[in-house]
Amino acid sequence: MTASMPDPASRSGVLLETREVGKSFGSVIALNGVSTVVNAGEVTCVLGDNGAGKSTLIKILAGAHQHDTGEFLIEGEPVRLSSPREALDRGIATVFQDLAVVPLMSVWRNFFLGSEPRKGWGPFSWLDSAKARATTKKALSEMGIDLRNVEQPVGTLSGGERQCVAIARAVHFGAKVLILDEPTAALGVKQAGVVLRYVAQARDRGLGVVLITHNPHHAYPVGDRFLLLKRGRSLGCFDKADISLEELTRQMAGGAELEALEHELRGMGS
Amino acid sequence: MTASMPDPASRSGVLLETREVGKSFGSVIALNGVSTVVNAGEVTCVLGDNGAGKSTLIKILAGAHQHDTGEFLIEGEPVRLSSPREALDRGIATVFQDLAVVPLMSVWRNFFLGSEPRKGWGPFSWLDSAKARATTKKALSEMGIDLRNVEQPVGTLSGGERQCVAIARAVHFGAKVLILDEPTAALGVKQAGVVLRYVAQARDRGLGVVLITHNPHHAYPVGDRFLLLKRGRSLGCFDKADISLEELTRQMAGGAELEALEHELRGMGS
Amino acid sequence: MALAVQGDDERVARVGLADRLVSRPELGSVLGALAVFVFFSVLTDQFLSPMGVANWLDDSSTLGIMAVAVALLMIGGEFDLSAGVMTASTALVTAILATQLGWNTWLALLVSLVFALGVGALNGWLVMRTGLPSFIVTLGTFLALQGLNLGITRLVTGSVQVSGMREAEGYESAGYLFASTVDVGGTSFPISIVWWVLAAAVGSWVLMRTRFGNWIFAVGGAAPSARAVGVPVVRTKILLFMTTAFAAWLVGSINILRFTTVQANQGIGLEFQFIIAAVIGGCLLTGGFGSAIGAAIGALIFGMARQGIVFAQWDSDWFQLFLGIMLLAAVLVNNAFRRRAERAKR
Amino acid sequence: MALAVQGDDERVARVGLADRLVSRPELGSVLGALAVFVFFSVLTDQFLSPMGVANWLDDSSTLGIMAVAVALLMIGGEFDLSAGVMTASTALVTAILATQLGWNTWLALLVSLVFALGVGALNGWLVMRTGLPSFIVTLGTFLALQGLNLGITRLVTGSVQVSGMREAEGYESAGYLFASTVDVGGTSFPISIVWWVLAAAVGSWVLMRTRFGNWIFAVGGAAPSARAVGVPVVRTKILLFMTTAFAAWLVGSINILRFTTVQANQGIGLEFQFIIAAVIGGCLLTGGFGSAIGAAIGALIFGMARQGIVFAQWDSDWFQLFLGIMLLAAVLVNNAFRRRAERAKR
Amino acid sequence: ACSGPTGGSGATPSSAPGGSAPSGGPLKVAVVSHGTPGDAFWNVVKNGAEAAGKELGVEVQYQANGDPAAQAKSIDNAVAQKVGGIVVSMANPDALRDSIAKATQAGIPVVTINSGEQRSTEFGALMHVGQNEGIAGEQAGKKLKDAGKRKLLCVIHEAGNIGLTQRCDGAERGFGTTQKLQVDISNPTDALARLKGALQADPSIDAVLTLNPQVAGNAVSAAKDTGGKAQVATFDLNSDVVAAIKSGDVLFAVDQQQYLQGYLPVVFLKLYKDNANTVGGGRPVLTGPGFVEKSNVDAVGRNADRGTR
Ligand SMILES: Nc1ncnc2c1ncn2[C@@H]1O[C@H](COP(=O)(O)OP(=O)(O)OP(=O)(O)O)[C@@H](O)[C@H]1O
Ligand SMILES: Nc1ncnc2c1ncn2[C@@H]1O[C@H](COP(=O)(O)OP(=O)(O)OP(=O)(O)O)[C@@H](O)[C@H]1O
Ligand SMILES: [Mg+2]
Ligand SMILES: [Mg+2]
Repeated sequence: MTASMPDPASRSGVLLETREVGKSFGSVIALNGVSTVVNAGEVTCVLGDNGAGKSTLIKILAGAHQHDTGEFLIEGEPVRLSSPREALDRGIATVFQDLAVVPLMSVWRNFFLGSEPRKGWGPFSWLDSAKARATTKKALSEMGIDLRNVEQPVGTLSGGERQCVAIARAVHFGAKVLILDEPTAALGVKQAGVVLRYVAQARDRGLGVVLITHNPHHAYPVGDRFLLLKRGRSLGCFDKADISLEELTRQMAGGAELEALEHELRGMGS
Repeated sequence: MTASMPDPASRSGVLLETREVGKSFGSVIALNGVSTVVNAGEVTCVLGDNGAGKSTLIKILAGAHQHDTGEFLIEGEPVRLSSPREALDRGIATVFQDLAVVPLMSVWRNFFLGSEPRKGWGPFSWLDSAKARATTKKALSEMGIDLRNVEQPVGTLSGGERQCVAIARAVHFGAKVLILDEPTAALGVKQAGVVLRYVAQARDRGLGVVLITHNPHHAYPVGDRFLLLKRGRSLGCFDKADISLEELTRQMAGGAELEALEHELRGMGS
Repeated sequence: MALAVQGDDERVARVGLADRLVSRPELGSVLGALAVFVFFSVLTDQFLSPMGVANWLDDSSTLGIMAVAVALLMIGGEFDLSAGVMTASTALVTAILATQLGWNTWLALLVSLVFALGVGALNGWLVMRTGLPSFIVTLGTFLALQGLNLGITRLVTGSVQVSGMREAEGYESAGYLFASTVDVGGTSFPISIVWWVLAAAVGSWVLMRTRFGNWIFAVGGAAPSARAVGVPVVRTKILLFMTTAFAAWLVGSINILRFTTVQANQGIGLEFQFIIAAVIGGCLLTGGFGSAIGAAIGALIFGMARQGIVFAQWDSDWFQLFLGIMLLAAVLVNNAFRRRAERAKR
Repeated sequence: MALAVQGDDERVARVGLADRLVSRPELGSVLGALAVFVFFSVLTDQFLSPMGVANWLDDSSTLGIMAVAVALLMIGGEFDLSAGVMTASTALVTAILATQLGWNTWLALLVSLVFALGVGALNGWLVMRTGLPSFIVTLGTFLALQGLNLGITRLVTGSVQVSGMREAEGYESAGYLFASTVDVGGTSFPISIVWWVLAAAVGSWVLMRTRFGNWIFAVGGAAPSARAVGVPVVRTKILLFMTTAFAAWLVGSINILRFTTVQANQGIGLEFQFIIAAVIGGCLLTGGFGSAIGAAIGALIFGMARQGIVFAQWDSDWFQLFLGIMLLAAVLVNNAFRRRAERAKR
Repeated sequence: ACSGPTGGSGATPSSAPGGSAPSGGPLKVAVVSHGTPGDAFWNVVKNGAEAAGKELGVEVQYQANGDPAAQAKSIDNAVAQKVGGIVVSMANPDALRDSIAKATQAGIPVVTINSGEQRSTEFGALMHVGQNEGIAGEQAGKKLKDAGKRKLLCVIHEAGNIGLTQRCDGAERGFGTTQKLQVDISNPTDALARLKGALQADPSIDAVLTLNPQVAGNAVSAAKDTGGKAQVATFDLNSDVVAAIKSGDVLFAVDQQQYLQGYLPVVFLKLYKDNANTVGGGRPVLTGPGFVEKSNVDAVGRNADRGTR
């Protein structure tokens, strides 16, 4: 991980922007009129209940889904990504919630899947497996994961190690934007700390980061902007200055409504 | 849902008890030395990170897994449940996290799956489908779910509705103990409220309830006892009196460690 | 109590209505059967004559018995490639016992039934025990049975067929049950048609009206979930394999008593026809969805088409081509129906 | 940076070590091949003679070429039941064009290749487009091709075989490539053995050393994940179907040029042999795991066993039984190996 | 045309043969054989029947299925169609008994071909054309024995096929010790390899009898590759076998003249319908076996490619 800084000009630029983006699956409206921006050198956190549409939103950003309504702009240019490949080619790397690893394949093959380094000419090119292995080992050990063997199938790794492989891959290929869908869910507190530190580091290198999490305690320390989703709609997009950790926690847990319920339950309780 | 109260004698009895229970899958130790009790008329909440072993614990209680070490007692008698069937026969009904519904089957068939009401004699008995349909419709409408058609495949229901089917089934068949694994995860705040009210109601009828959740705001109002798990080990089992909501929240998010991290991140931040 | 949470989920948009009609699994096969029936009725004179009807019903019947059993198995999430050869194996066992060892036909039939159930149980046990796909396990038993059929027949009789059932003791009474004909208006219909209708009826009844039927859907649709709510998954699946074996025994018995002779290479390749009939009848290859009636109708389509082609005097060279195209068309149509149904219901 | 989080997960207990050895997919087949080889070498004299070796290598070769392609497809998560008949279809196209229309052999081969690739692409397109299991789609093309083979052959030649390739223009040069023999120490080995070794080598190289190989594992192991990281899943799978068709064309060309005649019903049933060889070679029926070398060795086991039985002068009636038992044993052993390997690595 | 019930043959208990055929239209004849679709031998039968049909204005419909149950159903189908005549090969006569009875009861004349001549009259068939596979095999065996051969290998190319088994059993009767080998017709490479293997394993084999012309080609290569001691004889012809007979690689080809087994019954049925003629007087009309050898191969060989020999 070379610490080369991108030129300051792009640091403050708007990398991604969605304007009233919406998406339906058949008759299910998963996302409706959501607007947000991802700036270079900033972390945008997306928070919300299960099924709020967080994954759907970032799948649109990552090219895995196409939006039905609204606009999606990359560096000011309206686009419609047709495949994850295209997003990757534009420098947007994603860690999907379901990780997008192939359990039976070895670690290094998973690491480079879809972006394999090659040697040779044209149709007779082959995998530069030595380089791929070395790069994988290096990228993982920089995350503090020291695998005995990068030939090991990913399916034999623990959930946390697997998560780290996916994150290390995204960091490695993420040229401009890094999207992480609940990266800390499968991790213990220590590993979660490492991931958050990574996020901060990527931000400092000038990347735009989108971080999805259920845990306001994870989101608040690193986030610059908080997009709250609920049942496919935006509850608002707050700057860090405008919202406190307590307010964020309450919002996410559906605080106000719960308080009313709590009273009721106490009333009927034993 | 007849409101017949069980006789008071059993109300305060210990229904389930685990003593230093442990369980491994191959070389993964999923659970290690966990002790807790489930009393009649009380709610025991199990809290913990992803992968903490919550589901593993309740699968042991539900007969889906067998414990490797320690003891598991039902009403004081040490047992080893060999199948979910056996647990059901002993009055322990469970809503599994993955719901245990068959998507392609109709609602009423799912509702009674494994405990089908029958008419006729011996091998020539058949499903009492009229009764099954009526019961299903009634049980669901009592939960506030009014399906047009109980012939609808479960796979066509929304996540919340599906959750309600599973819960209604467990409530219907749970004679003594009701176990719920993250029942509110897929639900909006309103439906979550209904489920929590259900939990309270079951408790008031004298059932022992085990409730698993990630959300301390859901757990605290209804819980009488809180078992905290972390990476397969018990962090302790607290009575409601011994722990506050704030403390519970902090414990679950790995509070102390996070605070340290937060400072660090602020230090290196932009 | 009952706080009205109600299904008014604001995230669910319009729901189609007319689409509700297309959700029955057998719909495609019923339409297909009608189409084939009308087509050949119009095209040829003899197709609708009593003897013509008897002819294609006869052809459909044994196929239909097997298709119903295979459909149950398929709904239960498994496969049986050995079902075709099993029809020959059971007939061979019966015939060898009755003609070579001189056993009473009934006794021979009984032993053959025990043999069939044993093979079925073995198939099921291997699949459940090893967790291997049933395709590969039953491919193994398919080959093994094929070898046994040939090897044992040649060993015992020195030829590749066993005949002479007619002379066996008890042939008359057993034949009455399995191989007689019923006269309706001067045309004789083989009794296998009755067995076929019976199989479809019992299959449907078991599937739709009994606890075991509920379990079949459950183990095929989501075996771990079924286990979690107390369904005996292993027992259910093994019983399904045994049901298929039982049907193969029934068909084998019908064949041996009707034709009084059996060849060692009979039945090979029929397993695909069973699977095709079940799939045309709306069964999902991946399990958890389908109908016994649909499979019986799938067999009817098969029988009508096969005999209709002869009535229409088409060149039999092209039969397989026609079959392949019919299969592809049927699954595509069924698939389109199911997708529409699913889309409508989301 | 690098805070040492390290793999010291306190939840992971002891990890087996010797078990690491058993994780290669082809291990089972290598051991099996050794066993069969030693067994027949000891049992019969001719098995190890130069001519004997040429004999079983010859038998393994065409099967092996197909097994490698089918293994790639199977690793990619799909199935091709039409692969067997395709070997006949391609030979028939070549033969009809060359003998009936008098085309140059090379041109006929080219058109036949285009035909094969077209059928392969159609298979793949149908599977990907409809989302149906490839079992049912390729069963349809299997039947359709079988019908076409017979129908067209009879239509064009009036007989069920096409012969006379030897007289076709360009036969000599094409035969040199596909059907010549190579003399090694006085024994002539057919060139198809070279093609087989080549197929295994290229298959292995593609699988292990190229980007496309990486994609094959990925689409078979977890297609949605593969798509998510930018692998062109549809293209990869269609290419795999076309690879199988290409191999079928190669085998068809070898056969037609070597035997100069082809029967319309050739190739039927061979698809199972390909699948069996691939499975013996360690391929997972459910995709994502396996090896090309393993499949080639699976074919070798097949060929050695088949010829060994002839050398040992066993009664060939029992061959199928032997095959079925061998298949069951092989998958059980492979399965046990894999389970141990997995347990060890958890 | 006369359609009087003259009952020239005592074998048929039939009423009016012509009368049961659909009035007006041309005679319809159904041919039901036990060959698998795509079988080389039966293809020639089919061609014979179709040629006769074309020449005589008879509608010929050919069905083939190796499964006797399916064969029985094909006969039933023909009866339901009220065809004017049925031609059937009885490799497994018992299985067809009831269906043939149904046909004769309906007044449809039945001609049996190829196999099952012993049961032909018993079942009420009009006549039998051709001859038992067993006899053909026996004569081939005798001929090889006369050629001074010691040990014979008989090659079955379809496992469990009844006709092929009968031929090999016949050859054993005619020749003496005969070894049987099973090969897979759908895989020529395997067939060749197994033939080689068998010849290598038992060098005392000096004669090979194949039952299919393509397998004959394989046997010739196998014999050459293993030292050329064994000589090949075969059933049926194709152009390769014709060439091999000319060059002496194949000793002879058994020629059952199965073209006639397709052609003649159609002619006979036409004659029977139009003129109430019967042929053979209750005894089979033999179509062979002839032998195609070096001496007559030129005359016969030309026709093999047309699918008529
Ligand atoms: N491919 C799909 N087809 C149909 N519905 C879908 C699909 N993907 C998502 N949905 C629906 O869209 C809604 C939003 O899903 P999404 O995965 O975006 O939620 P989420 O916020 O990521 O939830 P979680 O916190 O559980 O990951 C849900 O109701 C889900 O059922
Ligand atoms: N069948 C199994 N085989 C192997 N490992 C398993 C199995 N089931 C669970 N585990 C492992 O045991 C550990 C505990 O899993 P468990 O499902 O109990 O966690 P949980 O607390 O329910 O997590 P979550 O909040 O995500 O539901 C995990 O590391 C998991 O990978
Ligand atoms: Mg999500
Ligand atoms: Mg859990």
